[in-house]
Amino acid sequence: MSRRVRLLVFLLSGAGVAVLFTLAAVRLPDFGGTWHPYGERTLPNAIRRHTPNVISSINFDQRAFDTLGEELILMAAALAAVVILRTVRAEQEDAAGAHAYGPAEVSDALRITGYLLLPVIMVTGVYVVAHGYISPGGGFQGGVVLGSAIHLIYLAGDYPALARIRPIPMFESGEAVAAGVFVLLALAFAGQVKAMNAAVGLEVGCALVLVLAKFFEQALLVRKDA
Amino acid sequence: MADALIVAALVLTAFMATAVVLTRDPARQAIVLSGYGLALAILFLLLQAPDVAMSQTAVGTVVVPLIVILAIHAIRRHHTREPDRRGRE
Amino acid sequence: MSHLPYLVAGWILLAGIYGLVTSRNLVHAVVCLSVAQSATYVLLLTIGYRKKATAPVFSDIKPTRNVVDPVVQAMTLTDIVVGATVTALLLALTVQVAKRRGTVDPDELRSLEP
Amino acid sequence: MSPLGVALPAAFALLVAGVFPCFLATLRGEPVDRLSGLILAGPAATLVLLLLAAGFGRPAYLDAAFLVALLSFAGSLVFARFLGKTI
Repeated sequence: MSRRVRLLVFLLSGAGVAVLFTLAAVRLPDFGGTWHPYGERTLPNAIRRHTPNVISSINFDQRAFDTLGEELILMAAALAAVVILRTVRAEQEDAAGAHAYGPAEVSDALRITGYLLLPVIMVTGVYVVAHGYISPGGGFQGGVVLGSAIHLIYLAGDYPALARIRPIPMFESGEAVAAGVFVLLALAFAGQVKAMNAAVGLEVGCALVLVLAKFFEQALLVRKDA
Repeated sequence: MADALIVAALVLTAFMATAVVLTRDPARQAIVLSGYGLALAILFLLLQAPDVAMSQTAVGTVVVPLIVILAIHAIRRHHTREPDRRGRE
Repeated sequence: MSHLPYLVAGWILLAGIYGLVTSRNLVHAVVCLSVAQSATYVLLLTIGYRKKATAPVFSDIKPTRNVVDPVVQAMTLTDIVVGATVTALLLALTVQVAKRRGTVDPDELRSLEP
Repeated sequence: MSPLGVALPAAFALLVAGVFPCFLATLRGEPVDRLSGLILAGPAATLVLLLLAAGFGRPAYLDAAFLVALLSFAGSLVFARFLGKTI
């Protein structure tokens, strides 16, 4: 299909989608209206049980099975990314023996700010996970913050420093344990918001570290020229 | 006032989404994408969803740009280090 | 005003798909897909919005019934995390395509032979 | 008008006159110029979120503003690290 034909097909189908979407949108209840059937059925229960963060408790109680599915998607995607990028790495290692990671040319400004920021962001991540039950935040957000905080050490220093403080097998087992714990909690003890928050935080953080580790390998592993 | 704020944030979000799509160079697009994440975070807080705003901030400002940049780096390095076997470049 | 937010979501979706269709670079295409997905966040949250209501988080206020819909917010939370992992997975595939075929232009990837 | 009543109009003004120009700066020029717009957009967005938290009378929203303040800076570090090499 040539580019012109493809664009033509898109314009036709896009116009169709636009018309149908607009027709559907004007039939929706008004923006900001008071008719929220799902919320109205959930809220009285949440208020009766003195839940501080209704969103967390919906995610881990009412929608616990959905969240379980989501966690499994997360694990599957992380696993798939690791597998896809690993074969390539094996090829590279067969082709030549010695490898090194790309040079570290970091300006002092970057280095200092990175090192100063790292502990603050780590603590913030823990805070977001731990207080997800009470205040805005929770396992997802905190897990992402924790997972990305570790990589500041690369932004501030260089790759070997990151590799030292980030033992991959530990994160692999962390991911597996967190996923297992979460499946157990979701199937048997749904509603344990605090425990599930922690499990999700661990799972998301570990999955993120694993995926990013593979991307780092792809981007920075260079063959040493003899 | 809240309505005006929501309209402004919606227009800003739509504008940035269009800008992300129309930026063709992936490295520059990653920068615009990061800005789009910020616009979404403001919109979500205006829609009274602080949890979602935090989630969008965490994902949109660090993780996705980092993955995109690393992918671009890996692809570009591959292109320059191993000239194409079929002589395409 | 009463339906503008939904139409903005539709616009973002179409803009993302337009970028996907006209893309000359797989990385660009993946980012456009993530933009198209962000339309779902906007749509879900605007549907759950309620005027003069506040967030369903009762850490600093007394529990009240006058809050926006918490169910769609929980769904959006799930959506964002899944969207990020899908982006990561697709970019991993893109890196692999670049390795195997030496190009990331979808137009040059016609045949399926390695 | 109470001090908190000013917060929402101020947030609107900052959104239109502060955040929007920063975003415009990310749309044109070399990556370095775009990055400067992004770096400036982070604090501007943080201020908008702070004003919103005040205007809505919800201290709990400050968590979101805090996260934006920290992570937008970390995000611009990501780009700064690869500046000149990849972008």
